[in-house]
Amino acid sequence: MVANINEIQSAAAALLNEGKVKLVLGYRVRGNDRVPAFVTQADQVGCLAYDSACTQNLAAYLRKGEVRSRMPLAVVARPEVMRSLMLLTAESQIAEGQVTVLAVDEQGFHGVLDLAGTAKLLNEQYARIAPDSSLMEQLAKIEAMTPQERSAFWSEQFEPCTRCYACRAACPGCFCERCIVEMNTPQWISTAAESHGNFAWHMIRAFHQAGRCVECGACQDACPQGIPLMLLNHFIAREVEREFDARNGYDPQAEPVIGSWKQDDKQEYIR
Amino acid sequence: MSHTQQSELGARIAEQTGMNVLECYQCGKCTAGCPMAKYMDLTPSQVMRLCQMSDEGAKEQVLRSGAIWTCAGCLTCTQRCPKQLDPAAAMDVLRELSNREKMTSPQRRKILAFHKAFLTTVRKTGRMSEFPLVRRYKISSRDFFSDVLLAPLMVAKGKLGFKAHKIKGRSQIKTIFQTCADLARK
Amino acid sequence: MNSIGYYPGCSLSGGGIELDLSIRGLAQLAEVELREIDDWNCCGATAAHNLDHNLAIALPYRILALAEKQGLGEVLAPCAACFSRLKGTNVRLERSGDLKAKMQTIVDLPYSGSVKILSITEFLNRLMELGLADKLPKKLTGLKVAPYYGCLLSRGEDIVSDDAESPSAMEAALRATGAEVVDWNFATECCGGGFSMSLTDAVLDLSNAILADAKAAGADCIVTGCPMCHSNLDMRQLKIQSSGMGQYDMPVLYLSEVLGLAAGMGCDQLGLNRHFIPAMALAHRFDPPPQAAETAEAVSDQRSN
Amino acid sequence: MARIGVFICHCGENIGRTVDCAAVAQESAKLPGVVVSLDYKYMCSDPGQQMIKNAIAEQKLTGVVVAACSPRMHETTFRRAAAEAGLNPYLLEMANLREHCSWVHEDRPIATGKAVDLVRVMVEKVKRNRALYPIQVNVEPTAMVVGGGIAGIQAALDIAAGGKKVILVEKSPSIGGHMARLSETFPTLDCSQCILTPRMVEAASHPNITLMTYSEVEAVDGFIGNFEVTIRKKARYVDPAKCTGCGSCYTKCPQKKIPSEFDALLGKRSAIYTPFPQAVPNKPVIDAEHCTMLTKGKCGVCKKICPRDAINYEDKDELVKVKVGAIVLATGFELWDHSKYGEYGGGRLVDVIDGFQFERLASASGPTAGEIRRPSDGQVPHTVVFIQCCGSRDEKQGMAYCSKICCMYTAKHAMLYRHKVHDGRAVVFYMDIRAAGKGYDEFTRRAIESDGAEYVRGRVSRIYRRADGKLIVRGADTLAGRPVSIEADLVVLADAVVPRKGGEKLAQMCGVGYDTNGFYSEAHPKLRPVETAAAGVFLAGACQAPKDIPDTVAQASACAAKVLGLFAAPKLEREPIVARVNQNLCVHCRACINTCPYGATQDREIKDRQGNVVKVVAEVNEGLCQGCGTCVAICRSNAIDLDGFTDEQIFAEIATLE
Amino acid sequence: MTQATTQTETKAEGFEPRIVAFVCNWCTYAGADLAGTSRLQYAPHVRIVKLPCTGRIDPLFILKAYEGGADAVLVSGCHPGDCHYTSGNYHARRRWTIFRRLLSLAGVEEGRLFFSWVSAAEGQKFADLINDVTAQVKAAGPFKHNPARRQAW
Repeated sequence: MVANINEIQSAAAALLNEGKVKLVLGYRVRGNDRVPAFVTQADQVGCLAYDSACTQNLAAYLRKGEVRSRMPLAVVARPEVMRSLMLLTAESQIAEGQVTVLAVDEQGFHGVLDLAGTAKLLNEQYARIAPDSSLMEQLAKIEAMTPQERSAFWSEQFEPCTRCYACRAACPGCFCERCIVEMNTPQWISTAAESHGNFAWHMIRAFHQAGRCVECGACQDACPQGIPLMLLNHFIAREVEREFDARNGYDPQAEPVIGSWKQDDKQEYIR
Repeated sequence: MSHTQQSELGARIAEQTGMNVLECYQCGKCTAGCPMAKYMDLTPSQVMRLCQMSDEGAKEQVLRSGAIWTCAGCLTCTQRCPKQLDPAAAMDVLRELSNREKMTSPQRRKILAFHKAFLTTVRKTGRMSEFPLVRRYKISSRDFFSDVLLAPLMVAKGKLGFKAHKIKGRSQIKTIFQTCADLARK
Repeated sequence: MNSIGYYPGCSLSGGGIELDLSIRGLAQLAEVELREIDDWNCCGATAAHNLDHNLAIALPYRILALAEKQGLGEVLAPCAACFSRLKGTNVRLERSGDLKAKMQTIVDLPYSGSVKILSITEFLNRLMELGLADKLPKKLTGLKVAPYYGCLLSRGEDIVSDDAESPSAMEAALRATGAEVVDWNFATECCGGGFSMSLTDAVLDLSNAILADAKAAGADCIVTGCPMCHSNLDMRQLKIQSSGMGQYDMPVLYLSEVLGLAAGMGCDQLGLNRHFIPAMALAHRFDPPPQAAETAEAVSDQRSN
Repeated sequence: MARIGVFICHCGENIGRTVDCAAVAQESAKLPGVVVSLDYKYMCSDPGQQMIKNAIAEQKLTGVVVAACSPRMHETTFRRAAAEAGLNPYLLEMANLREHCSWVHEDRPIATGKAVDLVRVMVEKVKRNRALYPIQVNVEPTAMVVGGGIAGIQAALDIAAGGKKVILVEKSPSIGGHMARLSETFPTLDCSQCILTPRMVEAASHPNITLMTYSEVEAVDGFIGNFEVTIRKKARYVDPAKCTGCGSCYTKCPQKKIPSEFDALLGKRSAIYTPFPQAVPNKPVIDAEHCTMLTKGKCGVCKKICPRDAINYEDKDELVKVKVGAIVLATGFELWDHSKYGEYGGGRLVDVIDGFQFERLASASGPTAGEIRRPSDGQVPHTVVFIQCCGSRDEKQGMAYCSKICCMYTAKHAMLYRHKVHDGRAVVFYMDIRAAGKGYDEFTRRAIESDGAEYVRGRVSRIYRRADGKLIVRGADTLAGRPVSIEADLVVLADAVVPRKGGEKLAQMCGVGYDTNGFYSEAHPKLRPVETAAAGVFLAGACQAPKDIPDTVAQASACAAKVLGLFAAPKLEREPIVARVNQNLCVHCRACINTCPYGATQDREIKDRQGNVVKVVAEVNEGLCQGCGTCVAICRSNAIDLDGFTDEQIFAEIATLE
Repeated sequence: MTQATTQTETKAEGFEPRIVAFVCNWCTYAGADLAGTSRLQYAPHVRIVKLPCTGRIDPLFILKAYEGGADAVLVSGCHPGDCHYTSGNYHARRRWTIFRRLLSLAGVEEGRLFFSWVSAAEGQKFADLINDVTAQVKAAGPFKHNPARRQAW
């Protein structure tokens, strides 16, 4: 538990008391789990908790009608969640004034911020979040494989996928009204949990994260089958940064990476 | 480049430097800026022009010219060429060829003699030392009397090394010279 | 102690000896060790690339390979011609793997391309950063200098990082000495380079024009970084003057000599006594020689008597 | 149930030679949904078309595939035929058996097999085609012309003469453009102002023309026939309605040392000023940057002196919205900044000037009253060197193109100089003399033969100022094969013609493309030289490429003809290949809005009955949409689809290829 | 494949690849037309799907083609700066840059996905491109490790 949990609680209580927000979205402890807490009354803030086990990305709740109807609201947000909020702002899903941030990280509570303040904090304090080194190692290993080996590796990884879409549900970026996997005229992606449908689903899910994924890890945490989704996410984020010098979730006014262009974008592979 | 038909000289320049002499549009900026142009029998732009032509006469005229030897390699032409060509590098190619084909202009024999004296000194000792270089140059150019008064002064200033400094890896240097000579003959 | 690799090149043990002396002096002052490349050879200068394009790369290749073997990450090549040949070789090797393979067979030494070549100006600016700037007690106030870059310290886009038409690599260091940099037109004009012996008349013409412009701009001396330019402007100035082309008595100093003066190094240590056009008088404006001081004292003594 | 007809054309022997058309027809007949499959010698001929029409009527076809030549060739023909037979033309597709099959393959069985594939794909596509109807668009019969130089003036006058309204937008305080600054014009040496000012006055007084000077285009929305343009009218601080142009204010203004833009910085102007005496409108503006009243609150002389109380220091920029049906871009050019040329002094030598500066020196109304005097010391120069191709045709400076006008105006400059300074020496460095035009070559020859300009064929490598003040120009005479060095008193650089700075922004607003040099792109270099890729936006003058006055005027008049043609009909018809948003699926992430090159995807508020916004979604403006489909592919929700190329159609095509 | 093609396949020796090409209407389709009018001969294995612009190409189209068993996919449009719609190809290029890297990571081997700019004037380039792509795919053989391929059951 972070040292200054009381500060989070009192900040939340103040926001609710002053009527600045109608809802505080945070975490609470349930047994060994950390689950979302929806606090609407100042006297309930005592349940709010925060520690490193709070991995769920609460920004994902911002698309839910019952949550949206309680705006303005406050969210307990670690840096990745803040980045999600930046993305959601850039994609016009939330606007300044609707969401207040209770900023936290491993060190503790860092105050109450509006979205502009959050952007500033992110760029000043968390401009470089080092990717997990084990992810980079694994990627390097995969990239060193032959195409056949890579194909086999991924078919093994995707094979257990039951298409439960928990990954989608956990992701704040997956805010489509209806996911394309559910389209049937025409059917974009086979919904049967077998190899080609799974392959297409995971490719398109990863591709739809290009220029957007903040690497919070919620999708992978949510996956009951332990599919290493973060490998794909990190790979895409790395490529986007390499190719387009763009890093996701730092600029609330960012143009979409896929959806903008530069004349001198690289094209050495196009003949 | 595959579609361009190059003259023999143009092709040689392209091979060694990657430059396409046909891109030269004869603006003359190289000539305009060349500090040595007034000592040349062909201007730098004329040299470039002749390299574009595929007749034997053009090649002869270039390789027998004094101009290619008069180039000091100062790179002013290359620096300012609006077509971003490298005439200075072309000159290197042409000099090498002129020497190899024994076409060097008699008017510029002294320059060639100097270069040869220089390389001979390096080939034998690994380094250049003024006295052996000057001695070799004077003999081969038969230019005995110029600057004779300068030598004692240089000695006095400690600027004329009499003794050649011989490096340990002289055999390596000889091999390098030999291999390069073999490559050139091919 | 910092250390930098050192490739003196042939002319620094002969005609360009002042450059060697002053560089070593400054390096010592800035507490930078110069590690000379063992058994280095001539870079081929202008002669090699005139006659054999393979040789023109192979000779510098051996030097680079030796430096790499010796573990030298950066190597100073004070002579502008050596610098140009060595760095040019690096550039071309980097561009073409085929060339690298070819050179490896010719020279029979491996070279990965790790050695970085520093020019005289880059090196001296580095020394300034490493503390030399704080060790220049003498202010050369009133000294008007014409920085002369010539060809090989201004041109060659892959090699020189300065502005080719108005280079400025020497200016900061010169200003730090308190000298005044004059605005003149011939900072990048060619002096005739290696034609000193083989096309002397042209060299006299070209060098004369440079000297004339420096004089017209009010310079007290020309400052250069290249031994070839130095010998043309200094040694050949005698002939220029004796043949009546112009009368200049224009000392030609290496940048390292100017810095050495400001650092308070002695004329002999800098090699200023070795110039053809006397440079000592100029030096003595800022560093009166002992006997001159004595004479002055003697004079005043006499008066008092 | 689909009822598809397939019609295989032999195209004489063109298809028939390598494709067994009868076999293709037989195979096609077996395809599900195909009710008639015929082959014929020439499908595009009258009997061929009749065959299709009959089949449509008799077989009650719901879709047609014509397997013939490229759709670029005859799609319109066959679609018209289908329409005549009562079938929606967009229910007809073509399979390209000629260009993509019979002409590129020799092996008959292989070509036949491929032909069957091509037909199959199109049959599956056409089954999913929907009837589409041309889009009708209203046309607002007013044109906006951007740029008040000779191009804009001419276009505006011609459109106005055709009876349509024009709004002429000019960013500086007066119309007239560069032409008003010229001394005389080649090849006739007419006085530029003498021929231009009557046109300026006519433009100002024409009842169909609204002048908006000191104004800039801020935003362009809408589409052909229906543009909505936001124009920023910059604060003039002088009420034009009250001002009579008496000039008391600028004669009394104490700030008199401001370099005059009109005089290419060689002359001076006051802080309240008209750019030149014949300015239209002839009403001053205050330059807010230099007016001490506006910067420091001190002065107020002009307000005190103005007899009409026209001065208003509180004036603010004003945004005006106008509706126009067509836009003419006539933003012109400027000269390249030669300070990038280190070897020509890097902009530090004051006696190295550009062409406009020379024009002002030569102009009777210029800062020297038409006497050629050099900027540094006001002396008459005895040797003037003119250098052509300064920046032009110089790939190192990033401009490979010829600026087209420099050969002529340099000859004119040399001539004017020699006329004014009889004992002066004019030396012209040139690479080629490009004098293609009526009377042009004669003109340059005259400069050489009668007026004694010394033409030297070669570029200049370096210019420097010697201690005695002479400019040393080192050039080459490539015809004589020698370097030359000229001691000059004045050097005139014919700097490259480059597009106006910031022109890209205007182009992007209008959806107009531009080349790597920044010149606006015409729709087709030969056949559509005044149109652009954006329908309803036209180009006049040097914004498209360097041009002289006659070419500019001709292109401006051509623009007027295009605009008048567009305005001739009250409504426009457009191809109905446009994107559509499924508003139920759209989550308004705005990716499509960011992506659309035409600004056709826009925000749309969905309101409930009480008028409360319940949802914001994207919407496609079908007037603007050109049908590229980029938004469709960008949409993660697949909430957008493209008529004529729907996902369903394309998936069917791909699936057919399995 | 139809009977006609099946027959030719059995007749032809060895492997006849299936290649799906997504091309834009204004440049590459027109370039293919020019190859035709110029009577340039090229390999017959490529099947073109015409789109208004490369900007219309959803990455899923490429996946769909692989799902259907294509041995390779070719995507081609207008050169940068030449897009009929001014910037559709630039948008497309960004998508491809990432998507091809993703496919590569997932095991789609080099030589199964080709990108090209072919203008309306480049008939020869189109023919050369088709021949070259076909030759490469033929040399590589059937796309056995196609991770997207629909199973036959």
